[in-house]
Amino acid sequence: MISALSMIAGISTAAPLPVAAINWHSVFFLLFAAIACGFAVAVVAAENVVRMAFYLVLSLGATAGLFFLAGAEFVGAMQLMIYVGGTLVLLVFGVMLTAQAPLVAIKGSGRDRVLAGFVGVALLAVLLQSAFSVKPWRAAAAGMVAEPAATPIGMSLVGVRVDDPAGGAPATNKRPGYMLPFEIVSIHLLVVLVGAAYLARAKRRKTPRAIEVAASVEPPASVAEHASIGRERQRSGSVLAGGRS
Amino acid sequence: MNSVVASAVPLFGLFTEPVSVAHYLVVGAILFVSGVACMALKRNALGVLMGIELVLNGANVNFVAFASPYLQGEGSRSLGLDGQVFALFVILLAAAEAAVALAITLNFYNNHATVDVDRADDLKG
Amino acid sequence: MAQMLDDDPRIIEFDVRTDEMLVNMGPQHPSTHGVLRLVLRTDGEVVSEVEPHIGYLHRCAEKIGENLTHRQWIPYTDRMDYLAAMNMNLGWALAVEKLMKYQVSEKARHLRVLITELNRIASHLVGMGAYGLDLGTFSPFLYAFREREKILDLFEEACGARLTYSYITVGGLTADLPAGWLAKCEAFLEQFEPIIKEYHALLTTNAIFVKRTANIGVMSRELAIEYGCSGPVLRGSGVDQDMRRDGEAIYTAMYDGYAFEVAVMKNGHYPRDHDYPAVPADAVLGDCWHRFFVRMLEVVQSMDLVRQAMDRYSACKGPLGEPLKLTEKMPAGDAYLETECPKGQMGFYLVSDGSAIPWRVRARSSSFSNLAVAHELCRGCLIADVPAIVGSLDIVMGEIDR
Amino acid sequence: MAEFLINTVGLPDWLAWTVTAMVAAALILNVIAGGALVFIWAERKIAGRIQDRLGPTRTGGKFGWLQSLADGIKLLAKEDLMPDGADGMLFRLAPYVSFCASFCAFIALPFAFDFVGQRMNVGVFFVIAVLGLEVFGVILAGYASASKWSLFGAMREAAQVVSYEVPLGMCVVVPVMLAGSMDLVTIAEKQAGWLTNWYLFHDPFTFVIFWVYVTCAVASVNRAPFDLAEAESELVAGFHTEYSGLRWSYFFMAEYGSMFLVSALAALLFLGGWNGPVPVASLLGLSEGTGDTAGYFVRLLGMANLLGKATLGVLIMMWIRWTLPRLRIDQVMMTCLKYCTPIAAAMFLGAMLWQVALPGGLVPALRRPAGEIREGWLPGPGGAFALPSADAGKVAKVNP
Repeated sequence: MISALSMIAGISTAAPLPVAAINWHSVFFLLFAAIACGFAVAVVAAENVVRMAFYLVLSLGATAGLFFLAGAEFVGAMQLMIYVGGTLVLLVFGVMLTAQAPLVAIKGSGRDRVLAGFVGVALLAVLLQSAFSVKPWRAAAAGMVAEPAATPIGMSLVGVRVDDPAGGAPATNKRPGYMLPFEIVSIHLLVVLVGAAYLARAKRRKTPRAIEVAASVEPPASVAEHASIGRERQRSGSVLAGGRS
Repeated sequence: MNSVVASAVPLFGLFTEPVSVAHYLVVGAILFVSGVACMALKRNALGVLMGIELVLNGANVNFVAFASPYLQGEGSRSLGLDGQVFALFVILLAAAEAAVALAITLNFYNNHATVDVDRADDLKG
Repeated sequence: MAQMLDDDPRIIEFDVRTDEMLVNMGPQHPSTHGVLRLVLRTDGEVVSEVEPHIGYLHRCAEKIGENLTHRQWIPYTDRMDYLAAMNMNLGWALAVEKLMKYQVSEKARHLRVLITELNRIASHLVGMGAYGLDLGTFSPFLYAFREREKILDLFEEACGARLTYSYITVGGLTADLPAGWLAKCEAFLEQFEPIIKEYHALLTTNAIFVKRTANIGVMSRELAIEYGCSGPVLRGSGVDQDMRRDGEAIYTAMYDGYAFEVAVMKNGHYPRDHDYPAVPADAVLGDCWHRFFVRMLEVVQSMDLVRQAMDRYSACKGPLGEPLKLTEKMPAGDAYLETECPKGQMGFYLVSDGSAIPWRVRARSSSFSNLAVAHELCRGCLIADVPAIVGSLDIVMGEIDR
Repeated sequence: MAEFLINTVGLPDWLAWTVTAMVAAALILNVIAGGALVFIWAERKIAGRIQDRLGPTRTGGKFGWLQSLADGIKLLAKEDLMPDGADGMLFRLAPYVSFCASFCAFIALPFAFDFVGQRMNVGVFFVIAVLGLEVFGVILAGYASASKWSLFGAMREAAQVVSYEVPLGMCVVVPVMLAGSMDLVTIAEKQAGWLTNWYLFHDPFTFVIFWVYVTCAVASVNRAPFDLAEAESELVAGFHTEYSGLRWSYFFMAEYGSMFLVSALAALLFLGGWNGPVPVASLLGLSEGTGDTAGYFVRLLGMANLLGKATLGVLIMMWIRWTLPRLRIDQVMMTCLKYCTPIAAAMFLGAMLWQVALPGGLVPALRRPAGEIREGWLPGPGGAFALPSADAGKVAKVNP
């Protein structure tokens, strides 16, 4: 799937064909849209949290393909690298650390699912209605290839707008560069990551409650036969929650 | 030649018709709705987190759709570069948000040995 | 590092606390030497407790010893520490000779020193190569075995076997050296000299090797003595003890007149009998690096001993002398003797009721006590350190399980 | 090619384009498959030579060159086991995710002037991004194998690859800054000519950053001293312990694929891509444009040049693997955070200042009289904010 992603998409942006024949841009749009929406729904439907994470990876990968198709190459690559390559790896780490046997597949009750389905469909209807009410925009002239957006984006982040004003807006008004938000986001990221690191590695003083919980769970006397430990833990859920089960 | 298909979108017809911004908006809407449903449905804290990621991506698709050089708005102005830069900032902040959310989830897991959202009922953390 | 947990028990520093896992390393694990099973209690990467399980290679050698005469039991001693079978044979033979107060000929004594020191070189080569394997590099293992093959060829010529020789027996040796053997042995020592520097370059002074071994599994003198460790493991912690010098009369008599220094760090430096690389800055006395380094020094030291033994052996004329008869009667009583084997002090104890068949046989294994200290050293280390520490103890399961 | 299929062969238009796409994909796949075959044999031979032994000699011909084929057949014939506790779907999918990520990065890799799957304006960025996706295959394999050891291996490798992406990204930015564009073809073209035009020798900072790049590349591909994931002495075989047969060979191909990719990237970014140390083509008066066959010959020469450099890089990785012991996981992380990242950042700063101080490079700068104000220092049209000249034409005037 990923291999189809940009290789074919790239070809489509390179040399679009006369409209009468197959419009490759639309074909790949349909392909990636189908993957993205299909796996997004699969995320909702899946029970096992690890499978949900995997479906999410596929869905966001397909969204990156959509960005490439829409001419935003830099954002597509950014999505692949930061979002799928960074954030989702972090998410999968979280899943791995907490995916103990009983927690992996928590079933939602039937009533919730029906309710959520109903609300979802209603919200979807509203959104689709508004999507189609948008006045039909002029599709791209055949054979037009957008010039690369990487340098204009880079320059705009430094505050110098070099891209030509789009959509017939009057060229006179000065469009703002993104120097300030760029600096704010970088500081924000720094603060957030330091905070997250601190939260995850906090030095814990063994609270009395934790001592009592640990005491209630009979520690395996000596390092007994490994298999028996495994079976006994299966029955009583995870060792830590022993006190409660 | 560029008559965009009216409300009903015959998918098989689309192979020869150019894509319009409405199609991108549909994809954005579906991602957004599945994100909201996921947040509502999942009892696992990480499931809720994945719902948030989907919602953010739905928004990103719309941003990029309006900013796409291939789809120039007749009636209203296309976003031009701003749309792409906004999408960039959404991606960056989503990374930060995921980091903090995961730190909180793992800490919750440390203290309560479970990430089941329904178990998080007592305020004393 | 995670080595020293806080002294205040109430404060526990931990990352995101995952569930404590019981993890099984072995018995068919590629890095434990032979069939040793280590059960690790780990929290994430940090190992909180190690418990070795042994007995997978137990063959009741001692019980069988009660039905065989002293010379018939020699092949069983071969299979205890199969990497240094000559030293094992010597240990048992000397114990029986001590009980019978029998004195072998001087020529046999020098030949015994020659052969056992050669076997020590071969054993340390295996130790060095296997330790490289534990830390992830494959090439030194093959360089070590290339040299060991040459020593095994020499043994093959002397006694016919390459691993379980039964060459040294009660009352002397089964056969004298063939003609031209000494010249071949001299040729081997000649070409082996520069290769030692290769090993130092490959491992001892290799930056990553030092990073993986220096200050890891540090064992204090008291701990080493308390657990009864011996050999390079003991000398690696700075305890100056070597049975070849401090042993019993019958054993040290073999080595009198030989010039050799015990390879131990005395007041800050090792004996300067040859040029060896300097001790790295962050290597603490008693860590894995020092145990490894002591073995490398002993290889060079044994080469000197082999040369001296060759000169003395060729100096004394006359026949080698026949070993005792198979069913030679032993006087009633018991005897215990410890000899300096490559892995440590290997002790043999036998009780005789006057017949040729001992009433009770017992072997004290050096690797057994060396391994016992492993759970002390591995507490609080990382998982990748466990094979590094267990590898530095250079244990052989055959000797532990007997 | 598509036009050829449509006009002469008369295929329907959509089939023609699909066939063209498939041919391009097959060519790239063969680069990896062929590369993997050669490298399997080369690894055994080099390992042998380093360990003072011969390596394979009898399988097929004198130098055992059929050894890779023998391995391939063995892997095909081997039964694809799956542990019972394993999560079926993820266990089966993991190797393909890993291989796809490695294969996908080759799309943006140019072999000669226009021998490239898809010439992307964000080429370098795309390759680094997709390289980071390979970690998913590893994590899924580790989790799906339902064994503690595989999970350890997977977590270690994921942590290592994710953390080494930071210094790798920084090292890659320097050549991009020097060339002014992320397009791999432009970067390689800017290093045409003699050896001295390579970015490696552009200034001392890029020289140091090349070696930091090599370290990070070796670490992010999990080779040599950093191969924690399949540390046989601790974790048996890390995340792919439970794999056997064809599935295991996909992980193997993914590893060799990304090894080749990383060294090809090094060649492109720092060692002048397809421009050899000696510009043979320009010396003979040929260039891409001159004539059909001559142009084709120049491109082939360029491709051979790039493949040579990439293979050299892979051989060096193998050489390192068989000499150095393995680092511990915290030492690997420590080298990344304490050494690679700060050095990469400092060198990046240095390279930037060098570029501002001596825009034309060292030699022309030395010839200029010292006292004169550098044209690059003045803000304004030609000043520091000027666009790299190549793109100036296409983009509108800088509004003040």
